[in-house]
Amino acid sequence: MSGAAVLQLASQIALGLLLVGMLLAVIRLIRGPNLGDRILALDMIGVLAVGFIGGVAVLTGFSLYIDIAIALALVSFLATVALARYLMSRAARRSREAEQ
Amino acid sequence: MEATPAIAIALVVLLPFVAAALAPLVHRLVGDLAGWVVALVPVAGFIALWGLLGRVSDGEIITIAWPWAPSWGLELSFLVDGLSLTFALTIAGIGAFILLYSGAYLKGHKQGRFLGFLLAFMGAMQGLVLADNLVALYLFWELTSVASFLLIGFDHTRQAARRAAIQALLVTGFGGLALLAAGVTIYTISGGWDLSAAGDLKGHLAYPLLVGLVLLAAFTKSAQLPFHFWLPNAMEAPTPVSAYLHSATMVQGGVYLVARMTPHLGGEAIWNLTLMAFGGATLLWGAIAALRQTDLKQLLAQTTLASLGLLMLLLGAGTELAVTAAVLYFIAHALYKAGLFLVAGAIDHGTGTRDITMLGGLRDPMTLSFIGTIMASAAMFGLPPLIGFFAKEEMYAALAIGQFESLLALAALVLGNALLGAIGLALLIKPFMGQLLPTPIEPHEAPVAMLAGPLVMGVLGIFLGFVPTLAGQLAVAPATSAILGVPVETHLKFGVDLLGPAFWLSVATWVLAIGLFLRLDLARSLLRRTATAIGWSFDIGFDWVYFGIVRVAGAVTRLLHHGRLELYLFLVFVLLVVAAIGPLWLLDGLPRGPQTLDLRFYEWGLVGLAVLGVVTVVYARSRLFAILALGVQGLAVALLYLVFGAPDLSFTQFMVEILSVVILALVMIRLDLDTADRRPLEDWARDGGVALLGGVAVTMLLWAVIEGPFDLRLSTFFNAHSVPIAHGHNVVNVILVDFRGLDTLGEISVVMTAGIAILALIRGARRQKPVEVAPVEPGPQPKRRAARKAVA
Amino acid sequence: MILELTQYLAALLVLAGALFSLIAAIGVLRLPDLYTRLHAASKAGAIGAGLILLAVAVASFDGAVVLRALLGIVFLLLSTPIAAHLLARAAYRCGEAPTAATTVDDLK
Amino acid sequence: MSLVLLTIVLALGWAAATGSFTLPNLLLGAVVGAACLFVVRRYVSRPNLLPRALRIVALAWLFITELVASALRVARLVLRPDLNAHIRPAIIAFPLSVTSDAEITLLANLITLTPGTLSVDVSEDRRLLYIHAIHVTDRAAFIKQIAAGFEAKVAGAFR
Amino acid sequence: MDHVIAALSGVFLAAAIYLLLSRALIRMLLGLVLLGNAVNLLILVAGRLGRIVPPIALEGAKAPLAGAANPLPQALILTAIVIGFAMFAFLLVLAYRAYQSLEADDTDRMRVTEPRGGPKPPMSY
Amino acid sequence: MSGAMQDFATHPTDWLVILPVVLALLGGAVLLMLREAREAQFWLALSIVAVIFVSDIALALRVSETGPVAMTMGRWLPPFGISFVADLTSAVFALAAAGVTLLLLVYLRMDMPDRARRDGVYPLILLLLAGVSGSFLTGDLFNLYVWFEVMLISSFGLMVLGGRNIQLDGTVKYGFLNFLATSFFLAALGLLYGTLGTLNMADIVGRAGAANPAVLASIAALLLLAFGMKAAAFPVNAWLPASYHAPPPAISALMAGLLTKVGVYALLRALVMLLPASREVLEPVLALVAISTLILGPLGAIAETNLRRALGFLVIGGIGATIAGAALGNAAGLAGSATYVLHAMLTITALYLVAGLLEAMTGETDTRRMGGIYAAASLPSLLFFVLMLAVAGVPPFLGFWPKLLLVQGGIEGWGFGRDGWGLALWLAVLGNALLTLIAVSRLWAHIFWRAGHEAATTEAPNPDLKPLSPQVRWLGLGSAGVLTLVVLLLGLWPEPLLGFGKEAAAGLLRPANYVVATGLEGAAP
Amino acid sequence: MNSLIFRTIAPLLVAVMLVFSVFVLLRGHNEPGGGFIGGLIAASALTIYGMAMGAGAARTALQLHPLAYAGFGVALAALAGALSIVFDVPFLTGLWTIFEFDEVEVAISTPMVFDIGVYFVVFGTIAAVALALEDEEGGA
Ligand code: NA
Ligand code: NA
Repeated sequence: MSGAAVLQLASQIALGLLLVGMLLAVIRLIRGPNLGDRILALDMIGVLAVGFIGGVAVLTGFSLYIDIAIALALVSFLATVALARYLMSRAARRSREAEQ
Repeated sequence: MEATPAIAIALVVLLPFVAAALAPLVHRLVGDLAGWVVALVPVAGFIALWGLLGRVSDGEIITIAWPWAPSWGLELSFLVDGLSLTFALTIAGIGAFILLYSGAYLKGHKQGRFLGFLLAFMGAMQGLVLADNLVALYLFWELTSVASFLLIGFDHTRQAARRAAIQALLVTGFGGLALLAAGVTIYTISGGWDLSAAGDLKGHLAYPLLVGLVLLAAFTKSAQLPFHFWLPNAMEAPTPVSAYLHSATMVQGGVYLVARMTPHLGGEAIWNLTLMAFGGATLLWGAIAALRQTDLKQLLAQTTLASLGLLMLLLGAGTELAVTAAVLYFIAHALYKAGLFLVAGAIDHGTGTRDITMLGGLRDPMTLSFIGTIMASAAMFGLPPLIGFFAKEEMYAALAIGQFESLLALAALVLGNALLGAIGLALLIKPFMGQLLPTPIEPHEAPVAMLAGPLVMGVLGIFLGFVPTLAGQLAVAPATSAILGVPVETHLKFGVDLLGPAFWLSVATWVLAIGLFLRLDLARSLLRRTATAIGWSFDIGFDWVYFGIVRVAGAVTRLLHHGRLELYLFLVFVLLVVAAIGPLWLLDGLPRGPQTLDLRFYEWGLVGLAVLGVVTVVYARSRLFAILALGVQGLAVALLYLVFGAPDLSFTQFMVEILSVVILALVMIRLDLDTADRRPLEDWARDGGVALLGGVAVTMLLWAVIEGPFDLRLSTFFNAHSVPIAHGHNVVNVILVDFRGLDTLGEISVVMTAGIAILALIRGARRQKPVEVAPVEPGPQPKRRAARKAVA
Repeated sequence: MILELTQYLAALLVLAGALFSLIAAIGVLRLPDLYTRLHAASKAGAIGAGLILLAVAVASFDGAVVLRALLGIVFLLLSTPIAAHLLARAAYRCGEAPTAATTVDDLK
Repeated sequence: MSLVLLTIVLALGWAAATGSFTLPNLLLGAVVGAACLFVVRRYVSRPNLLPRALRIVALAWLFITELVASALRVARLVLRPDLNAHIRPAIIAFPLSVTSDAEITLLANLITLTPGTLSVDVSEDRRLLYIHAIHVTDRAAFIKQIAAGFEAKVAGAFR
Repeated sequence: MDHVIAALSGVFLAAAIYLLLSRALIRMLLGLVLLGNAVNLLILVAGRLGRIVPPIALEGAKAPLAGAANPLPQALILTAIVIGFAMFAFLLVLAYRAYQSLEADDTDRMRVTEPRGGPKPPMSY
Repeated sequence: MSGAMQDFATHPTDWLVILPVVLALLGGAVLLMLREAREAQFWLALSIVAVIFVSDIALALRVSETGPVAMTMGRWLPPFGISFVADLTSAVFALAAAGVTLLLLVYLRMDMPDRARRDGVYPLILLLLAGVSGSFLTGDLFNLYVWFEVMLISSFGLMVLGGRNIQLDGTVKYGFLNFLATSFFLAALGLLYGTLGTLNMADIVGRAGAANPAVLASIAALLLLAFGMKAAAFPVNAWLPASYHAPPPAISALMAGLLTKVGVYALLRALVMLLPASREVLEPVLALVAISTLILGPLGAIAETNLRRALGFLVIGGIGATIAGAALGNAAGLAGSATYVLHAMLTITALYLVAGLLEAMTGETDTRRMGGIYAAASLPSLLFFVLMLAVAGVPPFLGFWPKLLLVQGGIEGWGFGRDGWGLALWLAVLGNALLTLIAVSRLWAHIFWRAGHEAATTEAPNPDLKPLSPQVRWLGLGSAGVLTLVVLLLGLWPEPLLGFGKEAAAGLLRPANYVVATGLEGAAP
Repeated sequence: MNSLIFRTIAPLLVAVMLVFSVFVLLRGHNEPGGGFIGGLIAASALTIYGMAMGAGAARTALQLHPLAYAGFGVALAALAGALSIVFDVPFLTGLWTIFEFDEVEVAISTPMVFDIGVYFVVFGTIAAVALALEDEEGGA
């Protein structure tokens, strides 16, 4: 098998694995049980999507897609931070409300 | 000094409007003398018109046209013939006295507005009778209604005045629309806007429609049954208005219209019989209703109804004699009725009451008024040699020969004239003869400005009676010719034909009138009891309709504008379904559907992920959960873009989708989470149903689109020229910044503007802490959740 | 030849990366509480994505791409632990209790 | 001082990333880097990174190898059928001896990326680092291991 | 392939409609996002799908590879995404403000402009 | 240049077609950068809009002399680049929009809270004008979508300025429904691209004939829905009465005067000029929409007690009139639509301005508590009276001429028996006139003639009436007065209006000149 | 967000993200990217900065009000298009000047300036919104 063919096959398999991973993460997202778990699941899906983009880049040979992957990593980090912040402020509000 | 026709028309039609605009200024400058000053306007008009009289009585038809809207074939064209000149002279002549009278009548009041309205009305009325262009005719027609609205509502703080004004406006406005429709119909048939060029319209398919529309217009304006009720109510207006608009001029607009249209529409049975039937009915109705009244103005208003009916009846009869009678009667009526109204005003002014049963013996304190009334009542009673007598003779002569309808009409005429005669007697005898009765004000004579009109008009009525041939030559015959569309020579001469049936019918009328006058009180109480027993009137009917419309409007508006956004949206989506699939279905354009499903496994995987994400968004119980699921579908869509060869899209979608989640999270920090979808079950099913249909419908449409051929030439062009000319390898980006850079310029403007808007919103929030209380509106308030305060 | 080799290497890397990513996802699904799940996500996730980026770099055979891949990996390594830390911290403050199996909890 | 150096680093990174080490491109990279650093200027002047660049690179290498090991271990763990039997999580307060923000941060990140540990929080007084560990049997040994391992290396890299 | 993605767009649309009818502002906003995605997919499909080859001319090439995806719909969608995002951001902050000031995020209870049992038209002249 | 670019130099006056948009955008951007210079903002905004107004005049003159003017951006050949095309319809509408905006800026100055200036009222107005001008002048369907959105987002911004509760509630309804409308438009134009392969309007004219009529009809129906929503046609007009009275009067005026008109304009362009065959298919739908809008609009105004909300319903009734023209589809009817749009831009805006003055005098928005203005203030009364007659279509005021054209179009469409829809539309136009007359005369009686509150038993004057301050009198009455004067003069001397209507209808029915001006000679059908 | 770890690492991340955003902006004409995406990345960077250091610090770092950047962007883009008037070509015509340095072509073009305008608009607007929302919260 030529290197190119192996690479094709490997990247396709990789895409499949990543998709399965995303499915599992979505299950976690649905099952929760807490908000933190769901945020984690979304973060996980973001990271898997970074991998997926890489996989597509390998599959097609358009290595320029790597920038998309980087950017996604950047913003999905931002999302997780924002969501964590949301959790935090909810905690703060709950304690405030409990005091009252 | 003889003015050219153009200058005459300008003086007659235009000058009053200019004067109207200046009237408040004039009043400010000269005070209570304003009436004298502005009366010069109709005087000038009268003189100018008088200069044309010779040419017109020689049979000439003068037309003047100014350019107006050439691109739509419109000219501001006027036509002076016997008919229009007769009306125009009447309007100008009486108008002068009315303005004079008004100045005195409203002494010490803010007259500026009032005189302005009167002048504007005068210009409009002159325009109405002189216009040849159908659009101009309608324009002036409506302007008379508008002026009338303002004048009836002059005493605007009283609801009765407002009601009368609105009633008059709506009834005449309703008829006006019919006139507009008729005018446009005539234009469509004849191809021109000038009525004089319309020719004979009787053969056309639309003839019955035209007759209906024209008569509707005429009947509303001239207060024919069943649209008569507004006219008595219009007596809410100050007396000069009643005298001028609501007896001598504006209400004659309908009569004028019928006369003007007779050459084009008249002669057919449908035209003649309708006019005679409605005219006759109105004549009797008004005359009988007048018997019931004790208020001088009401009494006069009802007799005006009768006279208008009488005129319609005569025009409906349509013979040369009948039309001549109509013209004569029009002149006579204008003179005596305006005079009577003015005297009524003088009495009101001089005694403080208009109730005929409270008045008596005024002949000594108000001698001049008494003299004016004698002349007017005599004309109304139809005594020779006043012009009213000739009118009556003429009409009896016209109808005494002929078929059943004519005889029926004749009977109505005799009865009507007798009733009017009785009232004429009552108007003279009740207030002026007998003993002086106590009145709210010590009776005193009105100033000369108020009495000039009645006296001069009365004298004129007598004078014309003595020179009927002259009147016939100058006005009556030319007017009759214009109405009949064929030249007519006058046959009027001074004298009484004692052998003709007309005279004996006159005698019968007088006898009947005197008899009725003697039993007036009985008749009045009888009629009043009847009216009470019926308990309904056309006037009440107007209220039913008016408030019915208001009520329906309220109900419909509350039904449609309920304020529930979800229902507004629901409707929109239902329409979306209909729009997307309806035409496709009706025109047999439904798609074949997919033939193969050639997706690669990872494409299927992404589709599945997207669907899973979407379903999760929908079913997520907590909102943050839903937001996270939203992120999932967004990522799936972005990845789909990637595998379909759209990396830029994918890039953007990632960023935007995630940033949406970020902003949602930032905002959600401040929102108390609410967990459940609060929809009741039936809503759930309903919404789900329309959602499903919407999805299916748009999918079908999209399928139908992609199953058709596709032209890629735009993209072929972009692909070909991106690198060589635009120096860019990424075609999508080149489209964004070069080929279609303007889209992007708009797009970034949207982004920037969104920034401004959002900041304005957030600043608003900062200003408004603590939470402001919503303005209290009637109706039940939604329950408020107290916990929310802590959040904000 | 070198090209062929890099292709095999890239294939290996991409498979390894995908596998790690999948395992991280399995961990996220299977582990008992948020804190333990974060372990899987922050380690295996970062590694998985990082390996795939590396695979792209290797497969591209292009210095610029390699540097960008390294940049991406560095970024992942910087951001992933911080995300995990922030999330754990927030969840804890929010009162999300660790699994009952937890032996010590000094934060209490 | 360090801003200038960071600018140069960023310019080189720029040139590398854009794949063109030409003078205009380097200048552009410097301009871009300087502009971006300008935004965050107040915070980057504190850690004086460059003199310890080599040690930092060494640390980074350690970091990556530990990371791979950690990932493998987690992978083995989550694939076990009897997963719950092999974890004994704990949240442990680790007494910090490093004091600067940079050191604490670096340590915390390293801890997160290495086997079975995750930094949850730093106490208000910066004395304690709360670490979640996935499997702890001996608390004292756990603390000792981190103090001797990563903390020492981080301290070494920065002093 | 195109038919499936078209149907996917339909699924998005259906979900969007369902959410937009939910009366809860935040859900409605999510519906707007889904609606945007539905329309974007629709445009992509309407311009006919291409497969994985982007419309980018490689280094030295004068044009993108044969079989590259249609670039125009992509550019249109890009613009639409950005605009949709701006609109979404505004409406989101608006929802927040409405919630804060009107104390309701249920559209059924947001009735300031058209209050329940509003005034009846006066029966007078 | 290699057959991809235009090989002729751009004539300087061709720039007139894009200048309004560029100036407005630039102006908005610059004003945003100068947010701290409060006083300068006004003068800058005023001068920019004045320049736009002058440039629009020049454009209208140029178009009326030489026919449609076009510029295809980026020097690309049409239909590949985005074309801006001004025919007389576009040019005159753009001119009216700029004129109205100019007066509104003056009006707004009469009581502009400092915070509104801080919140960006001037940039927002300029951007609104950019969106409106762009919508009128663009010759590209997707570009039209973009300008719609510019318009929409700036109207959002204007609508929430000040942030009172009623504004928030109104904007929620306005926002969701209008954003949906633009989304439907976007979907429809995506589908149209998928069917015809082009976005350029002139190009669509040449290609629509060859496409699947069923698909085109469905797309046209979607466009009708989208533009109908934007225009506030029944039954998708609920957002308008729910929102237009919420912001301050000047802002209401701006929206009522400009926004729905753009929807109507787009409707006319799309259904009459671009997809005439589909318009014929949809004629019954258009007719039903027009008839119900014609009747229900004024009914709402009759029922309403909030003055500006009542005016909103009058706006809706007018939309019915314009759609009636589109439903008739003949020259007179379309001329009626085009002139109606122009009339409404001027008259409705002026009415809102006067309404704002009335609210300032009475401190009320409820007609039941306004009363007494007729006796107290002549000039506002006069302005309102003229405008209310204009809106009711009473001659010689402006609104009469469109009504005349529509009545004419109705008779022509009806043809004394050929087409029942023509008759129904004809009757509905007349019915609308009567109902509108009822509505405005009621407003007049309640606000002006009645002495005081509705409930008050005495005829004593309204004690709550406040005289207008000199600032308000000059700026407010001045700007409303100028607009009213235009309404009056155009009514008395209708040749410009009717000439425009004739040309506009001809342009919509026979777009050959439009197509040629765009640069697509071969494409004309 | 009062986390020492986050606050320490954030400036570094932000600087890298900003550089990356400019990179994405400038090569957008040839590869995926461009002003819009670059602007979004820059705005994300600023948002992270704001979350870590507080909105006040982010505002200080920006010197001007973020919306002024947006205004500048629109003005820049519009002027890039309006430059065409000088050359008798239609609005938004791409004008290119290519300099040669060391055998390397450096192109300056109006589409590039236009794209930079886009970058500023997106950056300024999103940053403005994010910071305003951040201010509202006052940092949790
Ligand atoms: Na774009
Ligand atoms: Na309107």
